[in-house]
Amino acid sequence: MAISAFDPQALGLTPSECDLARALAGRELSELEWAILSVLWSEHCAYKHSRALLGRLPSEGERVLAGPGGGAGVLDIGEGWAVAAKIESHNHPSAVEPLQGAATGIGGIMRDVLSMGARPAAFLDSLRFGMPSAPRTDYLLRGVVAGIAHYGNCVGVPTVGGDLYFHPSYERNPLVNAMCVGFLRHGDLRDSAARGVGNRFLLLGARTGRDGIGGAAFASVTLREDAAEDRPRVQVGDPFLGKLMIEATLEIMDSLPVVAIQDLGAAGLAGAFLEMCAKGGVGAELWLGRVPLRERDLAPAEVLLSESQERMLLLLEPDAVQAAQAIARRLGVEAAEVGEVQDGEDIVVLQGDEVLSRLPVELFAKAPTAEIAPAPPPLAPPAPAEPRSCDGRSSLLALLASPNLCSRQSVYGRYDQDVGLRTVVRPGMDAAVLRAAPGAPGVAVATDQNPLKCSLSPRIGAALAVCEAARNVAARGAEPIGLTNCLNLGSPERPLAARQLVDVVDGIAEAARELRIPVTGGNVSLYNESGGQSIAPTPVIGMIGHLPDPERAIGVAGPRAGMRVLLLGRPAESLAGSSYAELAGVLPAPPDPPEYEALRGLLTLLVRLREEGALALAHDVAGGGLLVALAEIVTHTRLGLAVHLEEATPRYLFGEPSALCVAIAPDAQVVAAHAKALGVRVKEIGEVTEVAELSVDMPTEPHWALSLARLAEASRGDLL
Amino acid sequence: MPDYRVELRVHLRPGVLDPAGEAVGASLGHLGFAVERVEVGKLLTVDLTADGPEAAEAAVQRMAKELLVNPVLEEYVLEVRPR
Amino acid sequence: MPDYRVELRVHLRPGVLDPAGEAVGASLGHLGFAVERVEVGKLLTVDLTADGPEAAEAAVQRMAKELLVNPVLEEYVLEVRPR
Amino acid sequence: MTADVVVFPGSNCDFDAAAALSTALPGATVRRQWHADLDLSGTDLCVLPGGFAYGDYLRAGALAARSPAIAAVKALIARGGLVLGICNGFQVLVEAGILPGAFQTNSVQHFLCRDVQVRVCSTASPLLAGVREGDVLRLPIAHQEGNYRLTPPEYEHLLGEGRIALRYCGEDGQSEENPNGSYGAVAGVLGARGRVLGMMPHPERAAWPKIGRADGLRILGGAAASLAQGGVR
Ligand SMILES: Nc1ncnc2c1ncn2[C@@H]1O[C@H](COP(=O)(O)OP(=O)(O)O)[C@@H](O)[C@H]1O
Ligand SMILES: [Mg+2]
Repeated sequence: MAISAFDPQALGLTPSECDLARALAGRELSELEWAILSVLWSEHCAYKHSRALLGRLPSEGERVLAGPGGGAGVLDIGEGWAVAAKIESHNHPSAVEPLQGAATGIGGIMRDVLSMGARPAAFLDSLRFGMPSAPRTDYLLRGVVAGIAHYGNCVGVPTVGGDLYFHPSYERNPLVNAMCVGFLRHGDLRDSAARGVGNRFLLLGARTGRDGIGGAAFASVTLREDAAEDRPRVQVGDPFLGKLMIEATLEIMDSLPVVAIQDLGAAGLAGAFLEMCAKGGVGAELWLGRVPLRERDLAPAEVLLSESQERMLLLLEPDAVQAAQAIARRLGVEAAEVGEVQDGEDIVVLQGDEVLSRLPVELFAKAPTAEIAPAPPPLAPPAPAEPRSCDGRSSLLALLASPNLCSRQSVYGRYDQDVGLRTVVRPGMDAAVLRAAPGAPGVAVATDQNPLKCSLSPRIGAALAVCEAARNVAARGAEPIGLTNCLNLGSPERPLAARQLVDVVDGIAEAARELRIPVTGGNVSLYNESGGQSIAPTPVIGMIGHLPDPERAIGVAGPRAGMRVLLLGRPAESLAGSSYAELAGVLPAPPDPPEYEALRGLLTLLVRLREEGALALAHDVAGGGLLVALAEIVTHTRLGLAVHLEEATPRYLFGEPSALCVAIAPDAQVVAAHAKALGVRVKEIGEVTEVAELSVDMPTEPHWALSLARLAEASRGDLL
Repeated sequence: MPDYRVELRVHLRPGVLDPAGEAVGASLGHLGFAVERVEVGKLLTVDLTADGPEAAEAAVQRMAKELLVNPVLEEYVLEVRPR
Repeated sequence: MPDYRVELRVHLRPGVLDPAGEAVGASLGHLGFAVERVEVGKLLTVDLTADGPEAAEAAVQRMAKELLVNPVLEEYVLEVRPR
Repeated sequence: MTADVVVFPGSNCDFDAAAALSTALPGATVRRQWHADLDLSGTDLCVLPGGFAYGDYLRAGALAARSPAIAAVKALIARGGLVLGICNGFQVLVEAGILPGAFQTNSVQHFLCRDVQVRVCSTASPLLAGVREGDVLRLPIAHQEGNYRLTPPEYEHLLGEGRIALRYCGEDGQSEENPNGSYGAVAGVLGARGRVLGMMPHPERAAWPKIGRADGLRILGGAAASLAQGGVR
């Protein structure tokens, strides 16, 4: 074991981390060992700055079968079925090479869900870019969407939703967060803790090359001005092999005693192997010489840390290894035996007979944490005076045409939304609906976050993101039962970003507690800044709503002319943090905090109305406010709405409340009765018409109408 | 101005994964051909007019840089011919 | 047996629509480049060993016929080099 | 009757096709068969499903078309069996020379996923026993290389033989619409003896009456009716 006079701080380890490592090892470490540790203890792998804070997120709940810490959160959805879901960032790789960065983000999150024993069933993508007029936005957006389409479509998993925002702060730090949802039977749930002396590690999938060497550390580093420098590390995905991997892994898990399983992600083989051993607290040998290589001359550190895609690590009983290899071979996937669980507590890395490293497993269980020094909470600026009147019609058209509110059809129209026959409701509005299998329960899924609101108040903005995501699944009649989140922020070493980190965690924690939705996991992406400019705090929420009978979700049957249009919940009380305020130039007031009680009532009501079959459609009022929501119903259903509104004030028409929903019902009385019983405000505002237009009457304003063609033209977008 | 045809042969950078090449190589194997390696690259042909061959080459170099080639994954050679 | 590298330049047949080329040409136009035509073709590189350059060429001709080229849309030229 | 779905590496609509066939053909035996072990000796209907066989690397369908499974498919056709190629399966049949033409990238140069209308232009096949000429079906498409190319003489020839089976059209069934640029807006063609149908839209994704997507059953179920009447062997 060569001990060098090598300086581990050159790898980014702090002096105290080095001391801790030496103390745990009881000696100086070799260069190889420092290299492994520097990656394992990087922010990306170890959540140094956020781990303690994440403990504030409530993660308990009756339906939680697997909470934070595993590959994905797992929730019970009844009848022996469960759903696994996780969201993760791939921001830095996508900034450097948008197509492959996004593609490998999709592939990576898919393997996380697979590692729980679930069949990947759907993707969602949450994207953030600089304004469309910025020079690189078009290139980045096209590349990212093409990358998601490339991987998702080919691997045979539909992409059923997501969200997309433009904000100047993302100009040089685009965000690509990918979410995967999978289904499994309760009994098929797996974890990643290695156990059982003599059990064998099987490395399944792609050969190891030089892809993404140091990627984990790379993901934790602020983007340099010339990101092109980072190019050789770029990973390339192979969705074809990804598809073979899904089938091979599921078949092996189905037919053989798989003791534990983990995907290879950040820090590659070292990351997966060491984490499995550390979780199980077992000693083990890793046989580097048996790892199939794509290039001949890889150094041991490269084999250990390569982030070549499409690889999984399985732990099997020794008798099962041959059978597993046979399954893999038949499906055209390589599978190599690369290690064994052993007596004792040492992790031994071997190259042939040569011992490259022997360290106690404890060393890998204890990544150190880092203190953060948040700035004091900023003072809220005074609320500016709000406009008291407006031209509703022209403001509506302007909002519909704005990049953050226009149609996303040109994005999701490039994604296969149906493959797998689980998609009951496709993307278009609010949440998509999936069934686990024919006749089985299912879920509604959505991602949400509003950069404008979060930049005005990270804490309120984060809480509102939870509320919006909950409303979106509830608009399908689903009960929100769990959420996964991805926290995208700037450098935690700067007090302002540290403050934002604390605030977004507190905001999510508050909303999750108030709405009783457990947080089943997530991902943290820090250092999203360049040239000293940090992104708007971006806590993306991925929400899971439960539907016992997904084929009867709200919206599946759809509205017809003559049905009643109702408003459920509380109209907006201000314009703070709204798209309209931005358009009218009356920003900086922070958005109104969530009205939890009203929202709880609304969520419960929507579930009940779905059970009763009382609604033909529901659409929550969110970005753009009430008029935009009504216009979206017209463009989505291609039917008309004729409404009489109570007020003509800008805040009523364009404010963005936290607990309001438009609903369409064959019978308004039935809805009113249930709403009354639950204490939810309800107001009938009009009816569905044959004439495809939005026709609006308001007190004090002349009547106006906009045709479907006009609305569709305004919101067409031309994003791609 | 004279007419030129510029051919841009775009290869993957060494070490970059080439799943298409691997799949094609494997299929050739099944068809009974013995090959060591196949690479699937791109061939871009640009017809343009320019003051001379150097000017044509310079123009296409700029196009390569700005659009035609993805320097993260690809490298290229370029050949100018009169048309 | 000596090593050869055979390059197969695959072009679209004359008269076959080339929407990909047109799209690239249009993008170049938006970037301010004046080009007459762009064609997006394929560049296949096959490494193999053979008795001599003629044998290498003959082998790749067969591969082209059996798999690499779609004669309905494509035609090709082939170049053999020692490796 | 027996219907077999061929699974190539990278096929991804094989489960869907098998499920939809089970719905459309009650009582039939429906199997998914791995391409390398393909046995079509007892098969009445063989489906080549959608997906990205072999990643669609090189050209869509090209590598799968060179799989030994294709010989079995050809043998089935020779003895009068029925073959339905859906999306990638259509591309495979074309690359294998079983159906004429070739595919290019969609004229819009990207993947397209949405519902389209297709008009039935011929029923000269047992596979089209469930529809009538002039019927308009609403079916989803999901493809990147769906731009079907025929030369004008080829097209005229196919038209003359009644082998242009499906054409993209507008919602009214009459107006022109051509999502991917296919020659003559052709969405599906028949083999020389009407035993083979290749189509880009996905009937198996529209075999779900509970949520109002059912037109695909008219394609998948049609084969059953004619098989029940005579079988194919
Ligand atoms: N990046 C994306 N990928 C896929 N689907 C998206 C994306 N962005 C938005 N969508 C879909 O577009 C529709 C409208 O999005 P959005 O306006 O955010 O939702 P809402 O209807 O709740 O206001 C939703 O169905 C959403 O899932
Ligand atoms: Mg919504």
